[in-house]
Order: sequence, then structure tokens, then C-alpha cells
Amino acid sequence: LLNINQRQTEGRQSPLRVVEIGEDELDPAIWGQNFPVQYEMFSRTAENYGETPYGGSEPYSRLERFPALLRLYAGYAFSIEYNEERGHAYALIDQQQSERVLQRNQPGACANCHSAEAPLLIEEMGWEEFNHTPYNDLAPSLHTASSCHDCHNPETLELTVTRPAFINAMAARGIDLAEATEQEMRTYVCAQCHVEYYFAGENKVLTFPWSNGLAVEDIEAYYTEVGHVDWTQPDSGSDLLKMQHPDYELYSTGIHARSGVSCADCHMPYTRVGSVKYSDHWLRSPLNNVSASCQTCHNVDEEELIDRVVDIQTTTATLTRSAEVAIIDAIDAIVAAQTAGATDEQLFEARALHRSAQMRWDFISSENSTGFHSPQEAARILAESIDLARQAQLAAVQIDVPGTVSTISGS
Amino acid sequence: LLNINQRQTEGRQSPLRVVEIGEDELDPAIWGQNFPVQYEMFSRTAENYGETPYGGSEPYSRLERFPALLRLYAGYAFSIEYNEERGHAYALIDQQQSERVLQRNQPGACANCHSAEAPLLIEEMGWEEFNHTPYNDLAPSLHTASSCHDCHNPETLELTVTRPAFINAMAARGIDLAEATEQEMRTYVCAQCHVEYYFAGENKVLTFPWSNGLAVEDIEAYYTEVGHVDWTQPDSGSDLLKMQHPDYELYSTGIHARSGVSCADCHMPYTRVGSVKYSDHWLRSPLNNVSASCQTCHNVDEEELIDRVVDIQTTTATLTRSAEVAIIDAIDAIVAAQTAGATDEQLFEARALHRSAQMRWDFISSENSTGFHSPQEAARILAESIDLARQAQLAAVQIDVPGTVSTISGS
Amino acid sequence: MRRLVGTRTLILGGAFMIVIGVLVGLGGFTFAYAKGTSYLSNDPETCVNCHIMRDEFDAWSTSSHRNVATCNDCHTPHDFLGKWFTKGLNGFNHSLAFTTGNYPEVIQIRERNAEIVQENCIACHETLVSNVYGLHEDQDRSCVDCHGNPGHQNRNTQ
Ligand code: HEC
Ligand code: HEC
Ligand code: HEC
Ligand code: HEC
Ligand code: HEC
Ligand code: HEC
Ligand code: HEC
Ligand code: HEC
Ligand code: HEC
Ligand code: HEC
Ligand code: HEC
Ligand code: HEC
Ligand code: HEC
Ligand code: HEC
Ligand SMILES: [Ca+2]
Ligand SMILES: [Ca+2]
Repeated sequence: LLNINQRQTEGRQSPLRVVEIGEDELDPAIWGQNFPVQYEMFSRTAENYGETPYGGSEPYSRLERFPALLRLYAGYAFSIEYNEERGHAYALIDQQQSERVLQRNQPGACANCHSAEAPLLIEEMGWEEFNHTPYNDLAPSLHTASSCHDCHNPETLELTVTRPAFINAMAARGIDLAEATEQEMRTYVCAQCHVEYYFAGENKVLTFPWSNGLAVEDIEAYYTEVGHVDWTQPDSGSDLLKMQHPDYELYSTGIHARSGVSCADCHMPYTRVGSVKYSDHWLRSPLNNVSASCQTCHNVDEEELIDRVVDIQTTTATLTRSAEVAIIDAIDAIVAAQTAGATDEQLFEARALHRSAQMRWDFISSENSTGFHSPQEAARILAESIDLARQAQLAAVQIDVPGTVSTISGS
Repeated sequence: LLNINQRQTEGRQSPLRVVEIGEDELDPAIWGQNFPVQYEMFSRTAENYGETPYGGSEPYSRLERFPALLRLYAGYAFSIEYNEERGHAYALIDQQQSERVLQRNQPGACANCHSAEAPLLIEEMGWEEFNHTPYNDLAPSLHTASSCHDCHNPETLELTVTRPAFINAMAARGIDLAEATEQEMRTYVCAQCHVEYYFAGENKVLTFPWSNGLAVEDIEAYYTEVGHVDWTQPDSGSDLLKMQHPDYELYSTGIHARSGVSCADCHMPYTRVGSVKYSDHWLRSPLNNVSASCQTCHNVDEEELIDRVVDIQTTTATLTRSAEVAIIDAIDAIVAAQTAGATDEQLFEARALHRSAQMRWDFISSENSTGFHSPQEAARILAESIDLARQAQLAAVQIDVPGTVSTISGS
Repeated sequence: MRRLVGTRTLILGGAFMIVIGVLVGLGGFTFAYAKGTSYLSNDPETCVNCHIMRDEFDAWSTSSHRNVATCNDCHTPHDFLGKWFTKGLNGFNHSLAFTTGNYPEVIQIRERNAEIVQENCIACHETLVSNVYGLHEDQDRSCVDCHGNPGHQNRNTQ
């Protein structure tokens, strides 16, 4: 498309470059001198636009809203503080001020996704060194939350990925990022951070558990293979896995991903400013901006579109609550068996089922779209979580402990 | 959906009327003299185009393919014979030759949806009389399977509903059929038969349980209110409900219904014959005809469209199998408790949970799209079915029966 | 999602030969329909000489573009030679297909024609999209991915 390419060149020059942006420039304000519109939009991620039915930018305590989490995360940092997430502007400060950081010693690995300095520090210190250095030792060199530099090549401004964990994980999946289309990049830049992760080995190397695939079963299989355990729940004694924001993984199983729709299509929709279109850099809930986010593709009125989302989310939320009840019933049954004197050997099956049930529930509970990114898959995963939790409960209540007589079940 | 309505007119214009079609004319061949194309297409419903991954026109035995059904339907006619359904041409003969009819005395009510004579006989005999007359007594006057007369006004050829059960049920929902749009009629004509039903009272009056709404919970509430029981399962002693082809009910909760897509849009797509577009009267699986059925709306290649359907169905089918396992475990536990001497009073809760679990599983299992008509809702219903079945099992295994000591569960 | 790939190259000679070939072809195939001139006109009505174009015409006449763009504004290149080359090629393809009746149940735009449409979208909306579409050499995103079908509105996503 010869003449298109010509236009592109014009296009690329159109915004006049006031300053030369250095390769290591992190400060959005400096980038903003060349791209004032995007900078102005990006700065609005500091705004609180309030709550949506299941999301939004009000950083309420998830522990207060869903007390079941206190029981399910018992013994793990997430039971101390866990809030609804908000805009990119808070990425660093919310981490630094989280009780999970203040009360626990965390590794530098935490900084990978919360500080724009990460790529430079990694270059400087080396990958492993960066990850296992205590977070508090790194703290002094962390100043910038989220920056243009996270997603853009400072010179060409093309989208680029800057986080080693993502690059390694894609390599493990056999995906060559050099081949990525522009449209895929509109998702990959987000998949650097909005994904499930763990810290591998002594050096706490940030790793995404993707080598078997992105489905929840693939991720569970991976953790079983490497023998990973996030923590042992005190009362149940089960070795559990914690899932964190698998937004990209769940999205990948959905109809939108399948239709080639990218994260940016919905979370950074084109917006007309004057006579020109810009990508809306105010990353937020699309429910706060339905007309640009959805209506271009869906010629449906705004109210109806919001209803479609909220109905999908309400179904997911209801099943999520049911899974919580089932898992807590399982924990109670395991505890009761223990108290009655059941041995670890006798409790092995119940605890294994509990682990599988809870990581599935957490996969959907910690994902941020309340099921919208893949409605049927979210319901499927919760169905399995409930089934496994109830089986854990059954295994526990049917344990034969000295002092009680064999249960009567035929199954 | 714009263009669909535009195309409708085209089709209707052309045909020149060779014969005058009498008000009570049932024979498709006579109608066919005026509308040879539709007749020719409609006649193809006698063709066997084979199996699709989860549907198709091969009338295989569902009991052989899913042996769990033998246990779940134990004591009910469906455990004798139950096959995959096929084309409209077989509507009458498949009923007459079904072991469910040969080995059991069925009421005339069965003929409502399997014989074109039904509306005329109802006029003649009266509604209640028609329903409670034994099927075998009606048999001699049943000759025509499915006919143009089921869906069309013989004079204007407009779509029309001819089945009292549907008209009564819509009235009970407070919906005025006189107000129905043409697009709605493209679904209503199907909803005369592709729906859950039961025979109310002594007179076996064919009734659709819709007065609380179409959701599975609404239907369960309705049956509880009227105290309906389809049969008591011999081994578990549970009073169960049988669901039959709630195609319209499930479809109604889906995104297609929500987007105004009708049954006919997918199952009777407009098809070019020569220069004119006709509604394809060969009612069948859209997977046998994806290009006309789906591509009008989805600009996606055929293979990918089929994959999308089959992936949704595979998820539904997997959850359906899990629900079967859970329900059978519950039955086993109830039986074991009974054997151990549990009283009906002690078993009350387990049996009630079993009833709720099985009617939900059956709602999806007996629905004919294997979840496609409403993917997330199908998964939600199966998740609840599994949860309820496991709770039934738990209730049963935890029953305190003389000779066994109280179970150890804390929950 | 449709990927737009490849670049259109017009070789003068080839173009002329095809155009001539096509005119012959048109004469041969559609003389009976007397629609040979359809492709040479800018009047949408002439496209509809083929009933088969009726759906698109109807959809176009209710689209946001009915007053601002005719068929050829979108479906043929804006440069002179390309215009006649495309008219010729499409005229040949479609006449052939129409005459033989050998075309899909649901007509779908061909890759090459999709590229042409894309160029025409941009031609008219250059300023507006210059910014967002100025970023990459290999522009692989079709406007129609998001804008459904401005010319027609006959897809569900519109
Ligand atoms: C088809 C549109 C669409 C796509 C594509 C999409 N999302 Fe979303 N996303 C949504 C909607 C709708 C919500 C729910 C917002 C709410 O609950 O207020 C959401 C929620 C979120 C949230 C939580 C926002 C909040 O309100 O707290 C995050 C984070 C998120 N998405 C990230 C992603 C990432 C990362 C990707 C790509 C891997 C992605 N999304 C792809 C539509 C989309
Ligand atoms: C792989 C990227 C990644 C890593 C590594 C990571 N985070 Fe986050 N973090 C995110 C994303 C994305 C969000 C927003 C989505 C969400 O909250 O689910 C977030 C949100 C948060 C929040 C705000 C919401 C809340 O949970 O209260 C805190 C605090 C936080 N992270 C702390 C940490 C700590 C502590 C660590 C290290 C133990 C860490 N993060 C490691 C990506 C990451
Ligand atoms: C979280 C990722 C992310 C961050 C942070 C980010 N951008 Fe972008 N930016 C994108 C994406 C995605 C696009 C769309 C690119 C495309 O479609 O090729 C984009 C596009 C652009 C464009 C091209 C024109 C347009 O609006 O589409 C400019 C210029 C730009 N960004 C500047 C900035 C500046 C300046 C900052 C910091 C103030 C910034 N970006 C921060 C992801 C980001
Ligand atoms: C370098 C890491 C990183 C990258 C890259 C990244 N995010 Fe985030 N994102 C975060 C963190 C951390 C938070 C939570 C901030 C907080 O709560 O303090 C967040 C929050 C969000 C939110 C929630 C906003 C709200 O109002 O609740 C959305 C939506 C979001 N990101 C979308 C995206 C999209 C879309 C992309 C890619 C175009 C992207 N993010 C790229 C780390 C990242
Ligand atoms: C770039 C185009 C695009 C954007 C932007 C987009 N969608 Fe979609 N959406 C699609 C496509 C394509 C499908 C798949 C069905 C189809 O082929 O039409 C779909 C399917 C859906 C469905 C039905 C599938 C399901 O999960 O139930 C819903 C609901 C939906 N979209 C809502 C939204 C909402 C809400 C937004 C904005 C937050 C949005 N979409 C943004 C293109 C888009
Ligand atoms: C409300 C309408 C309706 C009523 C009443 C009805 N059927 Fe059907 N029947 C259908 C539909 C629709 C199908 C095809 C869909 C399916 O099989 O699930 C069907 C399929 C069948 C089949 C073929 C598939 C199979 O189940 O083997 C048989 C046999 C049958 N019905 C027998 C009966 C009998 C016996 C009765 C009375 C007890 C009856 N039907 C009452 C609508 C009805
Ligand atoms: C199961 C229901 C059903 C049966 C049986 C049926 N039709 Fe139809 N028919 C329809 C529907 C739905 C339409 C579309 C009507 C509309 O969109 O207004 C239709 C449309 C038509 C049309 C209008 C032109 C067209 O093709 O859209 C004619 C003529 C017609 N049918 C004739 C017949 C004849 C003759 C028979 C019997 C051989 C028959 N139909 C059997 C449901 C049925
Ligand atoms: C008068 C009752 C009745 C009406 C009205 C009716 N159906 Fe049916 N339909 C049946 C019965 C009965 C069967 C099963 C026949 C058998 O298996 O012997 C059936 C079978 C089918 C099948 C399965 C075909 C196959 O190959 O497996 C489809 C699809 C179908 N109907 C669609 C429709 C649609 C769409 C409409 C409305 C346009 C409709 N039906 C209206 C009674 C009806
Ligand atoms: C959006 C398209 C769509 C709509 C609308 C739709 N269906 Fe379906 N239907 C399907 C697909 C796809 C299948 C799965 C076919 C298969 O498994 O081979 C199916 C399956 C069926 C089957 C079983 C066919 C078989 O292969 O045995 C019946 C019966 C049926 N639908 C009836 C209906 C009725 C009645 C309605 C309206 C109340 C309806 N459908 C609405 C697409 C649709
Ligand atoms: C008359 C238009 C129309 C027809 C015909 C149609 N669809 Fe759709 N389809 C839609 C609309 C509208 C949506 C909702 C999403 C959107 O707005 O794009 C949708 C959504 C979908 C989705 C995503 C939602 C989900 O359930 O995951 C799939 C998959 C889909 N359609 C497949 C099909 C298949 C397969 C067929 C043919 C059997 C079909 N559709 C026929 C209009 C249609
Ligand atoms: C001679 C009859 C006829 C005329 C006149 C006609 N078309 Fe077509 N057109 C067809 C047929 C037949 C097809 C289907 C060909 C296929 O898809 O294989 C078609 C397909 C198309 C396609 C999609 C297939 C492709 O090649 O991309 C486009 C675009 C198109 N026509 C545009 C037009 C425009 C614009 C006009 C008026 C300038 C026009 N047509 C006039 C018969 C005609
Ligand atoms: C001949 C010039 C021309 C061509 C070619 C053209 N447009 Fe337009 N378009 C216009 C004009 C003029 C308007 C303003 C019309 C109005 O506001 O009513 C417009 C309006 C629009 C709009 C806003 C109104 C709407 O439909 O939502 C969109 C989006 C759009 N065009 C997209 C496209 C796309 C995509 C293409 C290619 C498929 C395209 N245009 C081809 C001239 C053109
Ligand atoms: C990723 C989705 C996407 C793609 C691809 C896309 N657009 Fe848009 N476009 C949008 C959105 C969203 C808007 C609405 C902007 C707003 O609301 O301010 C829009 C608005 C427009 C408008 C109307 C502006 C107005 O408000 O008058 C035109 C014209 C337009 N786009 C043309 C194009 C053209 C030409 C292309 C291809 C070069 C294109 N678009 C590609 C999403 C897209
Ligand atoms: C504003 C731009 C525009 C105008 C004006 C326009 N078209 Fe199109 N046309 C398109 C686009 C874009 C597509 C591709 C649609 C798609 O990919 O879904 C298309 C596709 C088609 C197709 C192929 C069918 C399909 O959906 O792929 C035909 C045939 C067609 N156009 C004919 C016409 C005719 C005839 C006219 C004049 C009456 C016309 N077009 C006017 C933009 C336009
Ligand atoms: Ca949030
Ligand atoms: Ca069938």
C-alpha cells in the first residue's frame, strides 16, 4: 500500500518534537512535551472516577467487602490488606504503602510491574540480582510508577515490551515476539504485568507459569511439576497456590481475543480530540467510557451494553460466592477431621482437592473483569472449583478416625 | 438485522398461486403446489445429513451414548428409549414407534407437538378432552407429522401460532401475541414446541411452566408451587422433575436472543435459489449450513465459526458429565443411608437437594444446542447442579443412623 | 480480524491488456444482461443492475455514507489508472461469477478489494487517522474491524 506508507511517514512526523527523548527517559512529563494529548490523558489515571458495579477506581478493601477472603487467605500476606486496584498513577505508591509490603519482607521482584525504573535497574544489576534484592533495599531507587517508557520505544514510539519475565515466558511458549503484529502488541504490552506470576527458586526470579499453556489446568499442572507452594494454610494444613490478576490469561480464552480484539481496543479506545484521533491513555474501566470503548463495534445503546456486562459479571460474582462457601465448608471439615485426630496421610486427598479448588476460585476471583473477559470459561472454572471443594469436604467428613465408626456412604 | 427484514419481502412476492389452499389443509404437498421451493426444502427434513460433533440428524440412542442416563432416569419412561432427535418429517413416526409410547400408556396431550392434526382435533374435541384422551385412541386420526399449517396462515401465509399451550403460557406471562413483531414470530412459531412442558392435573392438560419466568429457577419455583412431581426414583426415593427440550427457554437467556436474533435466522436462513431468496425450510443443524446460517452476520471463515460452536459445546458437555457423576454419587449416598436404616424424615433434605440438582442438569442435558444457545447460562446452571448434588451427597453421608456414630464433620 | 497485507502494483502494460481482455469478457459474458457499462459508471444504481448487489445497495442507502460516498468512492482506487484497472478486473470477475452463478451464498469482499477500500477510507479520513495510523510501517489493522461496515451496516457488529 505505497501511498499509505507515505502517509505514515507524514503521520509519524506530524506531532512536532519539541524535545529529544533520551533512551532512558522515564519521566512522562518529558515525553509529554512532545505528546501533550497522550500525557494529559495518561495523567488522568490519578483521577478517581468512582466505583462501577464490580470494578472502578475506588480502592475499597476487598477484605471488608468479601470477608470470606480473610478465611481463604489466612496465613498469607493477602489477608492483611488487599484492595480494589486503581489507575496506573498509583502503581508505585499503592505498593509501597501496602501492609503486604510494610509488614512483610518482599523481594525486589515485586518492583518489576510497579516501577518504571525496573528495566534500567535490571540492566544495571542483572536479572537475578534485581529479583532477590530485598524490596526495601531497592526502594530508594524507585520513583516512577507507570511510564510511557513501559510500553513505547522512546525514539520511534512503536509499542515495545520491556519486562524480561514476559519475554522469557513467551519464549517458553515458543512465541517469537519479533513476529508479533501491531495488533498483538496492543495486548502484549499489557500482558507484561496483568498476568499470574510467582517467584521461582532462591533468587525469587519473577516467572509466569505458562510453559504448558494459559488455561487454569495448564497453570496448575505447571505448579505441580515444579512442586511450587505459595503458603500452607494454618488451620487446614493445605499447601495452597495464590493466583494474581490473570487478566491476560482469562482474556485469551474469550471470544474477543478470538476475534482479534486487543486490550487497548477496549481500555485505550481511539478518541477524537479536535480533528485527530488519539488512543485514550486514561486506562480505566470501559464502563466509564462505553461509547468509545464498545459502541464503535457494537451498535447497541449504552445502557444495554452496560447491562450485558453487568449481567455477565453478576453471574460470575454469584458463582464466586458459592465457591467461597464450598471451600470454607471444606476447610471446616478438614479442621474437624484434624481435631478428631485424622492423620496427614488420611487428610492427603482432602487437602489436595482443597488446593485445586482454591486455586481455581482464586483464578477468577483475582481476575479483574469479574468474568467479562471470558464469561463461559469463568463459569466453567468456578463450576470445577465448587465440585472439587465439595469433594474435599466429602473426603474429610468420610475419614475414618479412631473413636468414630466408619461413615455410611456408599460412594 | 436490517437486511434480514428487507429480504423477507423478496421471497414472498414471487409465487403465483396454482391452487386455493383450504383453511384446514394440512398436506404439505398441496401447499407445495403454490410454493414448490419451500416444499422441496421442507421435504429434505427427511434426509439424514449425519452427525455433527454434538447434534445432527442421526437418531442414535442417547441411553447407549450416555449410560449415566439409565441410572438418572431409572423408573421413568425415558430410561426405556431416548434418542437424538432428527428432522421434522419424522415428528409423528418417531413418536408412534418410540418404546416410551409402545410400552407406556400416554395421553393424547403427546400429540400436540407431533402431529399437524392437533389444532383441528382440539377444535373438534375441545382442549381438555383432546389432552386426556389416551394417545392410542387418538392415533387413528394422526397422519401428518409437521406441516406448513403448523406455522402459517393458509390464506395470507403469515406466520401464526396454532398451539393452545403456547398461547395460554404467553398469556400467563402477560405477553400479548397480537403485539408480536414479525421478528418475534420467527421465534414464537418454534416456541410452540421446542419448550419444557408438563401435563397438568387429571385431564393431562399440556402446560408450559412459565408464569414465574423462563429461568430454570423460575421453572423450579413454579413446579414447587403447584406441587408437581414427574416420578419418584425407585432407588433414591426422590420425587423428581423431568425436563424436556427447553430450547426456547435457554435461548431466551442468550446473547443472540438479546440481540434480536430469531430461531429462523439460524435454522431457516435466507437462501438464494436462482434470483430469489427463500427461507431455507430444511430445518436442521446450522453446522450443516454455516455459510448461510452464520456468515450473514459473522464475517468469519466457516472453519473458525464451527470451532467456536464446538468449543462452547465441549465445555458444556464436560460439565454435563461432571454433573452426572455428582448426581449419581448423591443417589448412591442416599441409597446407602436408606440401607443403613435412615428414615424418610432424615432423608428429606438430601432428596430435596437431589431433585433440585437433577432438574438443573436435565435442563441443559435435554436442551438441544449443548449450551450454544446461551453458553454462560448453561455453565452457570450446571455449576449449581453440581453444587446441589454434592450437598445432597453430604447430607446423606452425614445422616445419623442407629448403629453408626455421629459423623465428624464440623460443617 | 482481517489482516491487510501485500502491496498493490500496477504494471501499465498488464493493466491495459487486462482492461482490454475484460471489455471483451464483459461483452461475452453479460451482453445478455446488458450491464456491461455498470462498472464504468459512478452511479450506484448501475451496480444494482445486478440484483445480487441489492443487499449491499440497500444497506448502503441507509448507511452513514449514503450522502458522502458512492460505491466507487470506496471500491475503486482514486487514481485514474488503478480505477480503470479495478473496474475492469471486478467487472470481469463479477460478470463471470454472475453469469456462471458460481459465487458464495454470502458474498465476501476479496482481499485485494478490501485493501482498496482501506486505502479509500484513509484517503477521505487522512487527517483524522494520520496520528494513530502514522506509527507503524506494516499497518495491519482494517478500519472495518471496528467500524463494521460504514458503507453497508449489514453486519451484526454495526
Ligand atoms: C472487549 C473489551 C475488553 C477487552 C478486549 C479487554 N477488557 Fe479488560 N475489561 C473490560 C470490561 C467490560 C471490564 C469490566 C470493567 C468493570 O467491571 O467496571 C474490564 C475490566 C478490566 C480490569 C479491571 C478494571 C476495573 O474497573 O477495575 C482490568 C485491569 C482489565 N480489564 C485489563 C485488561 C487486559 C490486560 C486486557 C487484555 C489482556 C483486557 N482487559 C481486555 C473489557 C475488555
Ligand atoms: C507480574 C506483574 C506484577 C508483579 C510481579 C507484582 N504486581 Fe502488584 N499488581 C500488578 C497488577 C497488574 C495490579 C493491578 C491488578 C490487581 O490489583 O489485580 C497490581 C496491584 C497491586 C496492588 C494494589 C491492589 C492490592 O492488591 O491491594 C498492590 C498493593 C500490589 N500490587 C503489591 C504487589 C506486591 C507486594 C508485589 C510483590 C509481592 C507485587 N505487587 C508484584 C502486577 C504485579
Ligand atoms: C500501558 C501502556 C502504555 C503506556 C504507559 C503509554 N502508552 Fe502510548 N500507547 C499505548 C498503546 C497500546 C498505543 C496504541 C499504539 C498502536 O495502536 O500502535 C499507544 C499509542 C501512543 C501514541 C500514538 C498515537 C495514539 O494516540 O495512538 C503516542 C504518541 C503515545 N502512545 C504516547 C504516549 C505517551 C507520551 C505516554 C506517557 C505519557 C504513553 N504513550 C504511555 C500504550 C501505552
Ligand atoms: C508495568 C506494569 C503494567 C503494565 C505494562 C500495564 N499495567 Fe495496568 N496496571 C498495573 C498496575 C500495577 C495497576 C494497579 C495500580 C494500583 O492499583 O495502584 C494497573 C491497573 C490497571 C487498570 C485498573 C484501572 C482502574 O481504574 O481500576 C486497568 C484498566 C489497566 N491497568 C489496564 C492496562 C492495560 C490495558 C494495559 C496495556 C495497554 C496495562 N494496564 C499495562 C500495571 C501495569
Ligand atoms: C474491536 C471490536 C470490538 C470491541 C471494541 C468490543 N467488542 Fe464486543 N465483540 C466483538 C466481536 C467480534 C464479538 C464476537 C461476536 C461477533 O462476532 O460479533 C464480540 C462479542 C461481544 C459480546 C457477546 C459475547 C459474550 O461474551 O457474551 C458481548 C456481550 C460484547 N462483545 C460486549 C462488548 C463490550 C461491553 C465492549 C466494550 C467494553 C466490547 N464488546 C468491545 C467486537 C468488539
Ligand atoms: C411441547 C411440545 C411437545 C410435547 C407435548 C411432546 N413432545 Fe416429543 N418432542 C418435541 C420436540 C421439540 C422434540 C425434538 C427435540 C428433542 O428431542 O429434544 C421431540 C422429540 C420426541 C421424540 C424423538 C426423540 C426421543 O425423545 O427419542 C420422541 C420419541 C417424542 N418426542 C415422544 C413424545 C412423547 C411420548 C410425548 C408425550 C409424553 C411427547 N413427545 C410430547 C416436542 C414435544
Ligand atoms: C416450523 C415452522 C414452519 C413450517 C413447518 C413451514 N414454514 Fe414456511 N416459513 C417459516 C418461517 C419462520 C418463515 C419466515 C417468515 C418471515 O420471516 O416472515 C417462513 C416463510 C415462508 C414463506 C415466505 C417466503 C420465504 O421463503 O421466506 C413461504 C412461501 C413459506 N414459508 C411456505 C411454506 C410451505 C409451503 C411450507 C410447507 C411445505 C412451510 N412454509 C412450512 C416457518 C415454517
Ligand atoms: C409442531 C411442533 C414443532 C414446531 C412448531 C417446530 N418444531 Fe422443530 N421439531 C419438532 C419435533 C417433534 C422434532 C423432532 C422430530 C423427531 O426427532 O422425530 C423437531 C426437530 C427439530 C430440529 C432437529 C433437526 C435435526 O436434524 O436434528 C430442529 C433444528 C428444529 N426442530 C428446529 C425448529 C425451528 C427452528 C422451528 C421454528 C421455525 C421449529 N423447529 C418448530 C417439533 C416442532
Ligand atoms: C445464533 C444462532 C442460533 C439461534 C438464534 C438458535 N439456534 Fe438452535 N442451534 C444453533 C446451533 C449452532 C446449534 C448446534 C447444532 C449442532 O450441535 O449441530 C443449535 C441446535 C439446535 C437444535 C438441535 C439441532 C441438532 O443438531 O440436533 C435445535 C432443536 C435448536 N437448535 C432449536 C432452536 C430453537 C427452537 C431456537 C429458538 C428458540 C434456536 N434453536 C435458536 C444455533 C442457533
Ligand atoms: C442475525 C444475526 C446473527 C446470526 C444469524 C448469528 N449471529 Fe452470532 N451473534 C450475533 C450478535 C449480534 C452477537 C452478539 C455480539 C455482538 O454484538 O457482536 C453474536 C454473538 C455470537 C458469538 C459470541 C457470543 C457467544 O455465545 O460466545 C458467537 C460464538 C456467535 N455469535 C456464533 C454464531 C454462529 C455459530 C451462528 C450460526 C449458527 C451465529 N452466530 C448466527 C448475530 C448473529
Ligand atoms: C454483472 C453483475 C454485477 C454488477 C453490475 C456488479 N456486481 Fe458486484 N458482484 C457480482 C457478483 C456475481 C459477485 C460475487 C462474486 C464473488 O464473490 O465471487 C459480486 C461481488 C462483489 C464484491 C465482493 C467480491 C469481491 O470481488 O471483492 C464487491 C466489493 C462488489 N461486487 C462491488 C460491486 C460494485 C462497487 C459494483 C458497481 C460499480 C458492482 N459490484 C456491480 C455481480 C455484479
Ligand atoms: C468519499 C469519501 C469517503 C470515503 C471513501 C469514506 N468516508 Fe467515512 N466519512 C466521509 C465523510 C464526508 C463523513 C462525514 C459524514 C457524516 O458525518 O455524516 C464520514 C464519516 C465517517 C464516520 C463517522 C460516521 C459513522 O459512520 O460513524 C466513520 C466511522 C467513517 N466515516 C469511517 C469510514 C470508513 C471505515 C471508511 C472505509 C470503509 C470510510 N469512512 C470511507 C467520507 C468518506
Ligand atoms: C481499534 C478500533 C478502531 C479502528 C481499527 C479504527 N477506528 Fe475509527 N474510531 C474508533 C473509535 C473508538 C472511534 C470513536 C472516537 C470518539 O468517540 O471520539 C472512531 C472514530 C472514527 C471516525 C469518526 C470520528 C468522529 O467522531 O467524527 C472516523 C471517520 C474513523 N474513526 C475512521 C477510521 C478509519 C478511516 C480507520 C482506518 C484507517 C479507523 N477509523 C480505524 C475505533 C477504531
Ligand atoms: C463507505 C465505503 C463504502 C461504500 C460507499 C460502499 N461500500 Fe461496499 N463495502 C465496503 C466495505 C468496507 C466492505 C467490506 C465489508 C466487510 O468486510 O465486512 C464492502 C463490501 C462490499 C461487498 C461484498 C460483501 C461484503 O460484505 O463483503 C459488496 C458486494 C459491496 N460492498 C458492494 C457495494 C455497492 C454495490 C455499493 C454502492 C451501492 C457499495 N458497496 C458502497 C465499503 C463501502
Ligand atoms: Ca479497579
Ligand atoms: Ca438432532
